[in-house]
Amino acid sequence: MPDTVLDVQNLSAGYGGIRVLHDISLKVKKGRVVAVLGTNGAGKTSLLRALSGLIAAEQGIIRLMQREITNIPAHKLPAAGMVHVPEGRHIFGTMTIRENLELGAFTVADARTRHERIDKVFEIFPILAERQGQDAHYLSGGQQQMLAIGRGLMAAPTLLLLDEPSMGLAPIMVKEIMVIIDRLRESGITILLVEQNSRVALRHADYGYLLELGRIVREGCAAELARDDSIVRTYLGEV
Amino acid sequence: MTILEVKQVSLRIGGLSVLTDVSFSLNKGAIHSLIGPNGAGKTSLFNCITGFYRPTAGAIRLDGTSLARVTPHRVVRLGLARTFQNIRLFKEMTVLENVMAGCHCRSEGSIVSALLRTRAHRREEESIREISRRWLDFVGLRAKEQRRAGDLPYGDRRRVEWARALASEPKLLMLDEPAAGLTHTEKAELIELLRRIRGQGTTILLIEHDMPLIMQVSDHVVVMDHGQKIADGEPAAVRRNPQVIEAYLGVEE
Amino acid sequence: MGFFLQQLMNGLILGSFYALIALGYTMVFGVLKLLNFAHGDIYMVGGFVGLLILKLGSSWLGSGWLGVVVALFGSAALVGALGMLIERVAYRPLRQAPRLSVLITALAASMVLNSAVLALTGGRPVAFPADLGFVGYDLGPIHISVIQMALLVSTLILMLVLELFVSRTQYGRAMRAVSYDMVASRLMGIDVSQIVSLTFFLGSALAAIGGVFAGSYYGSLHFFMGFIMGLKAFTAAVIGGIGSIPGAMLGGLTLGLLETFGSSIPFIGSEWRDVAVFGALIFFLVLKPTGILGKTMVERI
Amino acid sequence: MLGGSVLLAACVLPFVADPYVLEVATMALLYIVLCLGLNVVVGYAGLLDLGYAAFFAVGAYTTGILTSQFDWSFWATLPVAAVAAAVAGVVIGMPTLRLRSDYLAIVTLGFGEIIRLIARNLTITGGASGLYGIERPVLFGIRLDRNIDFYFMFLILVVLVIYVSDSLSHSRIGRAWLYVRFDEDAAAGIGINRVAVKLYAYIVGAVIASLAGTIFAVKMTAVSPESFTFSQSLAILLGVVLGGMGKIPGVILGAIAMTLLPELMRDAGIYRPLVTAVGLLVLMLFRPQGLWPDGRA
Repeated sequence: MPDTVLDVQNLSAGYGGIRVLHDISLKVKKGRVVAVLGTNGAGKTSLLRALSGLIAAEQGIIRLMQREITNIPAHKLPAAGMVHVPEGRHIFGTMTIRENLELGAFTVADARTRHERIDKVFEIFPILAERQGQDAHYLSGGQQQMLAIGRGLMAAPTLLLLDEPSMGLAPIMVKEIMVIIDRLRESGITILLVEQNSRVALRHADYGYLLELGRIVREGCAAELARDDSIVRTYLGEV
Repeated sequence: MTILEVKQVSLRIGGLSVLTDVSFSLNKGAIHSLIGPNGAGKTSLFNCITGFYRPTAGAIRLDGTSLARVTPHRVVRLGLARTFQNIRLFKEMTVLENVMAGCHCRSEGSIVSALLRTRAHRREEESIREISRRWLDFVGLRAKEQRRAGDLPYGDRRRVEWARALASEPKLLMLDEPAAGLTHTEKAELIELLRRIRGQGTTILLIEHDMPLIMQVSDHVVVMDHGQKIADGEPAAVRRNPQVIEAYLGVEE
Repeated sequence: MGFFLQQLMNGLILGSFYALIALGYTMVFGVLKLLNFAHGDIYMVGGFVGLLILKLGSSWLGSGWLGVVVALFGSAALVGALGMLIERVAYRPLRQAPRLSVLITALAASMVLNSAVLALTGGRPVAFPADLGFVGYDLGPIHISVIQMALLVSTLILMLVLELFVSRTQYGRAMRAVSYDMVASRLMGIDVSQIVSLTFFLGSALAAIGGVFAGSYYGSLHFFMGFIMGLKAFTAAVIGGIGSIPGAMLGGLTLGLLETFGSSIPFIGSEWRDVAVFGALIFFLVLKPTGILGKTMVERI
Repeated sequence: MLGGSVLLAACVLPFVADPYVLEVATMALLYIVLCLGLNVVVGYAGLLDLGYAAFFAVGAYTTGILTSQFDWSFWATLPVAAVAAAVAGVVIGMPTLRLRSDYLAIVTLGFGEIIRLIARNLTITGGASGLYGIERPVLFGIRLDRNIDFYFMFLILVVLVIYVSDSLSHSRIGRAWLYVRFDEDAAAGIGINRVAVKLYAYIVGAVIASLAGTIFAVKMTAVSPESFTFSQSLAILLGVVLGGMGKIPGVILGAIAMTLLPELMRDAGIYRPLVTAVGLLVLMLFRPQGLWPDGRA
């Protein structure tokens, strides 16, 4: 299957002997937006951390574009084509917006390429261009999220892992971020979107997986999942 | 009867508004839950109540006593015990020694009495041991009291933390994600334990994500989103509240 | 007036030594949140390595300016590598260990360097045979030697280059990124271990340059010279705000000037000078731990 | 049982030993007291104190000044030395015990140097050359001036300090030290006043060092600032770390090792400190819990 960008088979992982992910298998096809849903503590963030090498996979195989990347060090992944935009944004607050973006392309040695990419990011997020010389911690929550995504784009990834981009944002800002996700998909970037906000995520995704207690309990195309009340049950308890 | 009153509490950290005007009160002898999506401000509120953060505005009262300007260790003395989200045991010490830590604020043995090995000192040491063992019995870990806490399996480590908190004889027990990482059986035991604690007259406040568990065990639920309280009431009512559903699932168009 | 200018000169020179060493403390602390106890000894070793190079090269290069410059660069490179080695051997295996163990290990590393030089030199001061002359200029009542000017100018240049490196290059930015958020840095493709090594290299190289300067300026070296210098440079770093590069420069110069002018006040006198310096250290750590330029660090639970 | 036999052997030793052995054994007892005292601070409460010799100096100078310049009896200086050390402990501890552990280490180092420099620069302490002619103690009309007398004085102090360490480590306050050492935030979260608890450790450690200092002063009949340098603090710390922080038998062995090793390594001469330093580094990398076997690290 040459059009599979990410292929995860039977992945288990955890922290210090406490297993939080059990036997996860999922696939992300080229050009798609795939959503991973679930409540807090379901293991969504741990899944992304395991994919990007921040926690060790105890079992299973992770393949990125046919190449096995299980347990390779996190810092080697951007060059391999996968970028993880972490939950809580983790921008470098005391550095300028422009410097944050430069760091997104840390592995790109050529300054001209970096500048071209910065210009592209500025096209997508004009507000960042306006404020490029300011320290990043002065940005609002939504703008910080834009910077985090923009910084991720600097590595020119094939696959973008987005962890709760809507977290803590006002509804209007959530909408804006989601429109950007649509645009990124149109430009050919594949996206694995982790969200608690399931209605929003499913409106913009092609396919979805539902996580509960570190296991995948349901999967299907987005429209189908959106109609399914198993999500409501998982989120708010038995009705 | 109110045990904890949170009144118009706001918290700003580095220019960012983390909590805005949060108010609610908890009744004595009930199980309460504090819920909300990630980043809603639950942990910040928890840290305000336990004295680790100082609210920018508002008042918090425990059984009538203001908690403003009270340091974390004094909060415990006043009758508010907590557990930590990521379990903070003294891993190198025994299970019993861990629980004995909970008795610290309810005992007063000094350096002098320890050096003179007075009768009162020996009696107090004995009673600390006895009380700690009683709580280990309560959570079902008595048989493992001499084990090193760090060597216990995960579920048992959580129990040690509960016993340690209970040993400080709290009026209000605040548990930060007690069900995280527990198996189904352990969760059922947790529910039973929570009810037994309530049975003793201790009030409980849970921060949890496990909705089935919350719905099953809570008498009262407080829901937060974006640093504000958005709902507050009986579990069934809260679950039907459209604002709550929106906070969790997003807006329906 | 002449006395004032003379003291100003002395204070600036002392201050630039402090600043050069304070930079290493500050950079390592910024990146690893580790107090590198061995740093003062790195400075001392830097002086001795420079001495060795000077002696070995004296037959071709002489022991004038050329010889000293070669000794400076040679010592910076070798001692920079030594700093990387120390991090690799002593600190890296303990990255997850309790802080108490790490501190004691750092102390042990310091003792190893110190006692190795003690063993090699027999504990006696060793002459540093740089032959730079006393040529200089008379500015009114005072005499400023070429070596004093060279010392000040090269310190300023080094700091400027470091500041440019840290603010303008990818590796410099990466250093700041790692000190701000290690996990996010890894996600950017930054190899954190490599950046830590780089930090140790730069910090140690600067300290080594300080050591060679000290040898050339004072004319001798001693195995114990790193202890007090380390403590004072750390004080300088704290005064300026630990973790901040401009802070290290500012703190170093401030401390140098305070010390020189302080000891000329009649009732204080030079015997109380060090008491005042350590008093300042304690004052800042207790009352203003962020220093003059440091950022507030919010410790979270 | 084992403790009893060791004590018996320690009581017999001075009657069979030659003067050199007696001298070394006396110094070993002094180091045992100092290491056990520092063990309360570092081993129990987890506070890295790099200026511990300062408290040793407080005791030595208090006794030295009071006996040589004010004609006090040695015995009367003991409570004064203890109180002076406790006050010094509070003065140093109060502002600094809130600091991060590495800042605390450097601040204690600074304080240690300050106290030494003060001793060096004041007239009452005899300046750089120190105090001479300190009066020997008199007990029931007998002047205690033989080496064996000081051996037994230190031995009594050792027994006392072991008793204190043991009693405290099995008490509420001793447990609180460990809680604070292993996880400060968790300790505060379950109702332990961390600053007060650390301060107690500091004071207990200070008083123990100070008492060792008083006997040291009358044994030597002279004290000078050079007995209280950073290297001295470091040697005491090494003894604690070598044997294993927090364990009384381990610390005693560590202290003995720190006294004997330099004697045994006389041939190594100038390489002695290097061997010690490399040894410590290797120990920290491969056996950070110390040489004494037992679980709690």
